[in-house]
Amino acid sequence: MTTTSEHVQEADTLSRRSGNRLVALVGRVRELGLLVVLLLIIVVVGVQVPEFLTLSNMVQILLSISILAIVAIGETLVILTRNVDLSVGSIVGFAAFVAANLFKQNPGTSLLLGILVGCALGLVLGVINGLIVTWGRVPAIVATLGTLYAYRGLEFLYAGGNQVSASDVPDSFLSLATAPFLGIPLLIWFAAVLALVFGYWLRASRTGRQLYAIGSNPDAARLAGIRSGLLVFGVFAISGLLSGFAGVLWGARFATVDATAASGLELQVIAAVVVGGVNIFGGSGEILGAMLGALVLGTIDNSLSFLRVSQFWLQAIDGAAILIAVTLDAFIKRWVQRLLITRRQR
Amino acid sequence: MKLLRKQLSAWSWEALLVVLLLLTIVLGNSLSPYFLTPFNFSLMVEGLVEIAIMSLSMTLIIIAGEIDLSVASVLGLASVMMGITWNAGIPLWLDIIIALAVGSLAGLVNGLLVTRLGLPSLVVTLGTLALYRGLAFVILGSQAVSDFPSAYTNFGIGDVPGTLIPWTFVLFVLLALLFIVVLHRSWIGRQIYAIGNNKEAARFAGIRVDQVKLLLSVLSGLLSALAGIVLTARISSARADNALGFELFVVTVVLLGGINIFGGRGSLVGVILALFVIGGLRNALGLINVSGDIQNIVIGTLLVFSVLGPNIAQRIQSALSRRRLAAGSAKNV
Amino acid sequence: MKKLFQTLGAGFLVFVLLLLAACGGGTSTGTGGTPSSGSNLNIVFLPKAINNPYFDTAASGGKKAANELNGSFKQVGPSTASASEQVTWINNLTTQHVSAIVVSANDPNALAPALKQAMAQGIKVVSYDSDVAPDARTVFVNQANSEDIGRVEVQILGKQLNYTGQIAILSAASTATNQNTWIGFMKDELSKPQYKNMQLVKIDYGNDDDQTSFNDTLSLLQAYPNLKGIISPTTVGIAAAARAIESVNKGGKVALTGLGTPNQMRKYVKDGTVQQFALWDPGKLGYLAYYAASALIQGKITGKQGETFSAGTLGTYTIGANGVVLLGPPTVFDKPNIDQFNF
Amino acid sequence: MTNPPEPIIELVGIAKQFGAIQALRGVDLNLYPGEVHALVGENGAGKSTLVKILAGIYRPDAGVIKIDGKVVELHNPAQARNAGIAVIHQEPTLFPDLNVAENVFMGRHPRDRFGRVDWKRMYQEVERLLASLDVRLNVYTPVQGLSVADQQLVEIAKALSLQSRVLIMDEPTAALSAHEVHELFAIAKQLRERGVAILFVSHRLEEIFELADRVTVFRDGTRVATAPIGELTTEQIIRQMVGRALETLYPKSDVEPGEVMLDVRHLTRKGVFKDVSFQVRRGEILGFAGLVGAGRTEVARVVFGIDRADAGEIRIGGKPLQIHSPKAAMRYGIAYVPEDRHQHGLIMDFSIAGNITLPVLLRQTNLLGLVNQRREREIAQDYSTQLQVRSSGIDQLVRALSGGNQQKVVLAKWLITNPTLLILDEPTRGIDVGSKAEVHRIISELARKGLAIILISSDLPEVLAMADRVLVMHEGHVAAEFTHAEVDQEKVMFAATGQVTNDHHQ
Repeated sequence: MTTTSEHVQEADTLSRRSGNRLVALVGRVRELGLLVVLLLIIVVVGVQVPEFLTLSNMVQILLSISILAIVAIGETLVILTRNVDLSVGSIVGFAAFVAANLFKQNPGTSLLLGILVGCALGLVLGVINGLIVTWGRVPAIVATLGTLYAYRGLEFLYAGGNQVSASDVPDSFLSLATAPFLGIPLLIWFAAVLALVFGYWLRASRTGRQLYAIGSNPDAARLAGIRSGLLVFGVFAISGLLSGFAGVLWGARFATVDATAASGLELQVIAAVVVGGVNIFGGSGEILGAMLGALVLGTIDNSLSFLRVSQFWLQAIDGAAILIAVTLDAFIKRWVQRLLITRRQR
Repeated sequence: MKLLRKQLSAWSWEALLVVLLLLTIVLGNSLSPYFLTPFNFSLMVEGLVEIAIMSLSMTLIIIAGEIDLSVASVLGLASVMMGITWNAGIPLWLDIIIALAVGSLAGLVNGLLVTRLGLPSLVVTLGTLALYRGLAFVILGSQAVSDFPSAYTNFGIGDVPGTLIPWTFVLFVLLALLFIVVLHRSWIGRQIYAIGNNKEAARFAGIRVDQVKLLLSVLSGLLSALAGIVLTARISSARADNALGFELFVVTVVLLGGINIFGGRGSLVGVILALFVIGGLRNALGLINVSGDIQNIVIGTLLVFSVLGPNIAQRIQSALSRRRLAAGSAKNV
Repeated sequence: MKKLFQTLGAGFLVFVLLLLAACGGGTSTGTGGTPSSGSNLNIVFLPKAINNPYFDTAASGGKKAANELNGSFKQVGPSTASASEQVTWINNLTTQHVSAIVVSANDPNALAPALKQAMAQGIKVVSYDSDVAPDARTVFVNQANSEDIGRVEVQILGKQLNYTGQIAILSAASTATNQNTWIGFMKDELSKPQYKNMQLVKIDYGNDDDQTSFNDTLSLLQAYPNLKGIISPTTVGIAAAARAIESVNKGGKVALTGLGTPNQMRKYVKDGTVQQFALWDPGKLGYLAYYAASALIQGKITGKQGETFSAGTLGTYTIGANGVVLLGPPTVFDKPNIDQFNF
Repeated sequence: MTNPPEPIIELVGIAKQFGAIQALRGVDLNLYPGEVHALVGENGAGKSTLVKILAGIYRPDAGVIKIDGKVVELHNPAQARNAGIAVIHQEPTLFPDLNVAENVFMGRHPRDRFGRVDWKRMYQEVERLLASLDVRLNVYTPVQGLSVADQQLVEIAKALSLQSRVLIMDEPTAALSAHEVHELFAIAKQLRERGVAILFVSHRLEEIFELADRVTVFRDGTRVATAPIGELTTEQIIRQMVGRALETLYPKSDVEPGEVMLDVRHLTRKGVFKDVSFQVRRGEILGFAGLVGAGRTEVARVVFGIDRADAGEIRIGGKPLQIHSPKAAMRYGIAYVPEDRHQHGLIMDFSIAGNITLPVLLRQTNLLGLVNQRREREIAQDYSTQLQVRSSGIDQLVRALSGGNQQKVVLAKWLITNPTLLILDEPTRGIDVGSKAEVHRIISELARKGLAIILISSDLPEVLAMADRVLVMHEGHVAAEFTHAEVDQEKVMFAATGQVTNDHHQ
C-alpha cells in the first residue's frame, strides 16, 4: 500500500514538473511566435532585397516604431486592467503641437521645459480620462471615445490653422529624436528604456501584479483589498503621461506639426498591443509582447516598400495581421485549455 | 403611481434626448438665422443619411452585446465596388447588387470570425476596419470614379418633387420604421435583447445565438454598403477614402442614444433622437463656420456626459438619501 | 411599449414635422434668403484643408483684396483634405447664402453636385488652385500654366542630375486634379530624347500629409538605393521630403525639387539639401481669386471667354477658354533670391 | 467542546437597512476560537448581509463589531482582512489568468530587500501551505484550469496565508460533490484544531450536523436562536428558520409510470462520459446522483442539444433523433432547467413575463413576426399564478426576485413549452427551505400529469425521496441503478465514489 502511494507521489511530482514547463511554455508561446514571424519576414525579404538587411534600415525600422512603442506601453497597462484608451492619438497630437509651438513662440525655451510641458499636458489629459472612468464610472471605451474627439477639438481650437515647421524650431529640439547615442538615435533609446522599466515593473512590483488582478477579475480584486479605482486612475494617468512624452518626440521627429498630427494613431497602437498577445479583455499579456507586436507591424510596413508592393496594401496587411494574431490566440487558448482539462482528468 | 414612475424612468433617457433636441433647435436658431429654414434642414438630413443608416444596424449589434467598428470601411469598399463595376461597363442596377453583396460578404466574414472562432468583435472589426479600407485602396487606389448616370446621382441629392425632403431621407425613414418594429415588436428583436443581456441563458432558451449574431453582422455589412451607395450618389464619386473615420461618429450616435455599450439595453427611438441632436448641433455650429474638429469638442463632451451625467446624478442622489437616512436614524436614537 | 410610440411622437416627429413644414413652403423658400446685392461682398474661401501654410498665404492675399474692396472675407474648410467634408461645407455656405464660394477642390467631381446646387441658389462659384468640373464653377483662377509647371520642374531636375539616373515623384492625393495634370506634362517632358537616361521609377502619393510624405520619402530612399532625384509638386510633400533626405544625410546626394513655399524651404536651400524649387505667389493667387469673385458678384463678368476685369495692384486680367484666368508664370527660388520672399 | 471565555469576534446590535428593507435588526453574535459556528436561515434572513458586513463590503447602520474586545470599524475588504477575517464567498473570487501561487498572495507578494516580488519564495510558501493542508495542487497552474473545489482550496490557502483567525464560509459546499465536501470538512476540522474560528453558512442541515459545534438561526433579520448543535434536532432548526413546523419537505406522490419517453443508448462524449444508457417513462422521476463532475450535467446538455455526442443514440417516443440545438430539443418536447439560474436560466433584466415567454416567442407571433403582447401577458400571468411566483406583478424584473421565486420563473418558462420530458438540474440549489418544498410539490404534480422527469441533484435526501429510480454516475459512466424501494444513502455514496460496479448491482 505504501509503495503505491509513493509511486503515485512520484508520478505526481513528475507531472507537476512537466506542468511547470508547459505553463512556462504557454506563457512564452506568443512572444516566441512573434519572434519566429519576425525572423521569417527578415529572412524572406532579406533574400529578395539585400538592402533590407542593412544596419541603417534596421535602425530605420526601429525609428519608425519608437513613438508608437512608447504609446503602446501606456496602452498595454490600460488594457491589462480591462480598460482601453482611445484618446492616445489625440493626446500625442496635442502634446506634439503644444511642445513644438512653445519652441516656435519662444525660441530660447530650454529643451527640458519643452519636454516637461508636453508631459504635463499629457498627464493632465490622462488624469481627466482616469477621473471620468474611475470617479464617473463611465466605461473606458465610451469615455476615451469622447475625449478622443474632445482633445483633438481642443487642439484645433488652440492651433487654429497654424503649423509649426522644421525651420521654426531650434535644432536642439529636433536632435531629441535623431541625435545618436552610442550610434543609435536617442528616440530608440527612449522607447527601449521605457519598455524595459515598465516591463520589469509589471513583473516585479506588487502594484504591477495588481494590475493583472484587476483585469483578470475586477470583483475579486476589490475583495482582495486592491484599490482598483486608484490603480485604474493611475494607468490612465501614466498612459496620458507617456502619450504626452511621445507627443514631444513626435514634434522632434516630424518637425512639421499641425493640429492633425497623429490622427488615427490609437488604432495602430491597439493593433500592436493586440498582435503582441495582450488580451483585449485584460489580465494577461506583457510589455515585451506589445513591443514585439509593434516591431512586427513596423517590419511588415517597411518590407512592403522594399518589395515594391503598393503602399495601398499597407493598411490591408495591418488589418490581416490583427486578425491572424487573434485567431492564433484563440487556437492556442483552446489547445491549452484542452491540455489543462485532460491533465486534470488524469 | 409606482408603475407610472417606473415607465417614466424607463423612458427618461429618451425624454432627456427630446429636451436636448429642443435645446439644439433653440440653440441653432439663436446661433444662425438660417438654421430653422427648411432648406437648411433638407441639406442637413441629406448629409446625415449615411450615418443614420449605419446607426440602425449598429444599434442592433451593440444591443446584442457586440460591436462593428468596420462599418465605415465596408462603406468605402462598397463605394469602390460601385466605381469599378460601373467603370467595367456593368449596368447600374447590377452594380448596386454587387456592392450590396460585397458589403454583406464583408459583414459575413466579421460574423464568422466572431461566432465560429469565438473572437471578441471589438478586435475582429478593428482588424477588418483596416483590412476592408486597405482593400478599397488596393482596388481603386486614390482615384475616383465620377461619371455615374444622373439618375443615380440625382437620387443622392434630389428631393421628393414639390418638397425639400431628400429621397435618401425617405429611404432612411422607411428603414428606421422597419427597424423600430423589428427591434421592439418582433420576436427577433426580443431575442436580440435576450442575447445582449445573457448570451448563455438565451442559448438555453432555444435561441440560436450564433445565427442571430451572424445575421446581425451580415445586416450591418449590408446597411453599410447601402450607406456607401447613398454616399457615392450624394457626392457622385466612388472613392476609397469615402467616410473615413465615420465609425466613431456612428458609435457616438448609438451610445448617446442610450444604448448600453455592454449590450441588452436601449431603444432605437433614443438613437434616432441622438442622431438629430448630433446632426443638428454640427449643422448649427457649421452655420457659424465652426470647423468640424472644433464641433467635435461638443460631440465628445456630450458623449462622455451622456454616461457621466446620470452616474453623477445617481451618486449625488444616493449620497443625499444616505445622509437623510443617517439623520433619520440619529433622530430615532 | 405604448410609451415607445408616444416618445416617438414627441421627439422624432418634431423633426419630421419641421421637414413637412418645408414641403408647405415648397421649393420657392430655397431662394428666400437675402438676394446677393452688388455691394454686399460676402466671399468665403474653401481650401482643400485649412491648416496648410500654402492656403493660409492665399487667404492673406484674399483678405488684402477684401480690404481694398471693402468686402468681407472668411475661410472655412476641413482639417484634412477630404472631398466629402468639403461637400458639407459647401452645403453650409449655401444655406447661409454667401455671395461667392472660392474653392480649391479635393475632388473635381465629388464637389460638383453641391456646387451646382449652390449656383442654383444664386451663389457665384470660383475655383482656385485645384479646379472642379467646369460646369460646377464660373471661373477658374489658375496659378500657373500647368504645362509650364510640369515641364519646368523636370527641366530643373534634369539640369541638376546631368540628365542621368532614377527619379521619383512624391505627389499629394492621386485624385488631385492639378497634380495629375502636372505629372502628365512631366511624363511628356521626360519622354523627350535628352531625358533618355532618366527613369521615373515611382509615383508616390503622400496625400498632402506631412507624416505620410516623410515616411514615404524614407521608404523611397531605402527601396531605391540608386535614386538620384525627387520631384514633389506639393508644398507639404517637398518640405517633408527635404527633412527626410536630411535626416538620413542624403542631402546633396539626392536632388529634390518641386513646388514649395520659401519660408518652409529656406533652411534646406541654405544648407544645400535643395538647390532650386518653384512656386507662384499663393498670396497673389488668393488676391486674384477674390477679385474674380467680386467681379462676378457685381456682374462685371459672367465667365465668358474674352471678358476682362481689373484685379487691383495686379492689373487687368482676361478670361481665357473654359473660364480660366491665368495668374502668370511660376517663380524659381534658389539660394541667391530666396531671402527676397516671405510667405 | 468547552469554549475559552474570550470570543475573537463579538457583534453587538448590528443593523443594516437597504432602502425600505430592514436586512438586519440588532443582531448579536459571538465567535470563539476553535469553534465551527453554523449560521442558518431562509434566503433573505440576513445571513449574506452579515457575512458582507464582516467582510468589510457593507457597513452596518448601527451596532458594534469587537475583535478581541476592541471596537473596530471595517470600511473595506482590506481592513477586514487585516483584522484577521477571511471570507470564502459562494463563488470563488479568484483571478483566472494568474496562477495558484499569485492568487494566494495577490497584493501581498513576498518581497526581497529591493522591494521586488520574490517569486521563488512565494512559490515555496504556497507549496508549504498546500502541503500543510495535505492538498495536491500545482502552484504554477493558472486558476482558470481548476475545478470549483480546487479553487476553494486556493481560497482556503489564501486565508491560511493571512494567518486569519476567523474564516467565514458562505455556502462553500453549494457547488461541491459529496466527496469534495468531505475533503473540505476534513480541512475545516483541521483548522478548528489550530484555533481558527469558522463561521459556516449553509442550507444543508445534514452538513451542519456533521461539522458545526454551535448553530445560530436567523429569521427576518433577527437572531432567533443560538445553541450547541447537540441540543437541536433538524426539525427544531427548520421550525425556527421558517417560524412554523414543516409538514413535509418532500411531498412525493406515487404515479404509475407510462410508456418509455426517453431512451438513451450508449451515449458517449469523448473525455466527458461514455456508454451511458437509461430510460425514462411518462410520470416517472428518474434521479441522477453522483459527484459533481461525474458527468450528469454533461449528459443532460447533450440530451438538450447544447453539446454534441460522439457516439450513441437518443430515442424519443421510440424514434431515434439527432438533437443539434436546444431549439431542436424543444421541438421534441424536451425542457431543461439548468443548474446555474443566473448564468443559464434567466435574463436578469427582463421582466417575469419576458422571461417566461422567451422560449415560445415564435408561437405568439403573427404572420409578420410581430409579438402578440396581450396574449403573451395572459400566458405569463397564467403560469406565474399557477406556480405561485411571489412578485409585484409580471412586469417586475426577475433581478428583484428571491432565489426561490426566480427558480419558479425558470420552471414556468419551461412548462409553457408543454414539454413531455423535463430535465431538472439542481432545481433547489441555493433556495430556502420554504421554496424548496414548493418546488418539490410542483415536481410531483408534473409527474402526476404524466411528464417524464430527470432530476439531477447533489442533495441526496432530495433524490432519495423524490425519485422513482436513481441512476448513479461515477467518472463519466453509469455506476449503478436503484429503485425507490431499494435505494439508500449508503448505497448511492458507495456507487458514486466508485466502490460498486454496475454488474454487482445487476
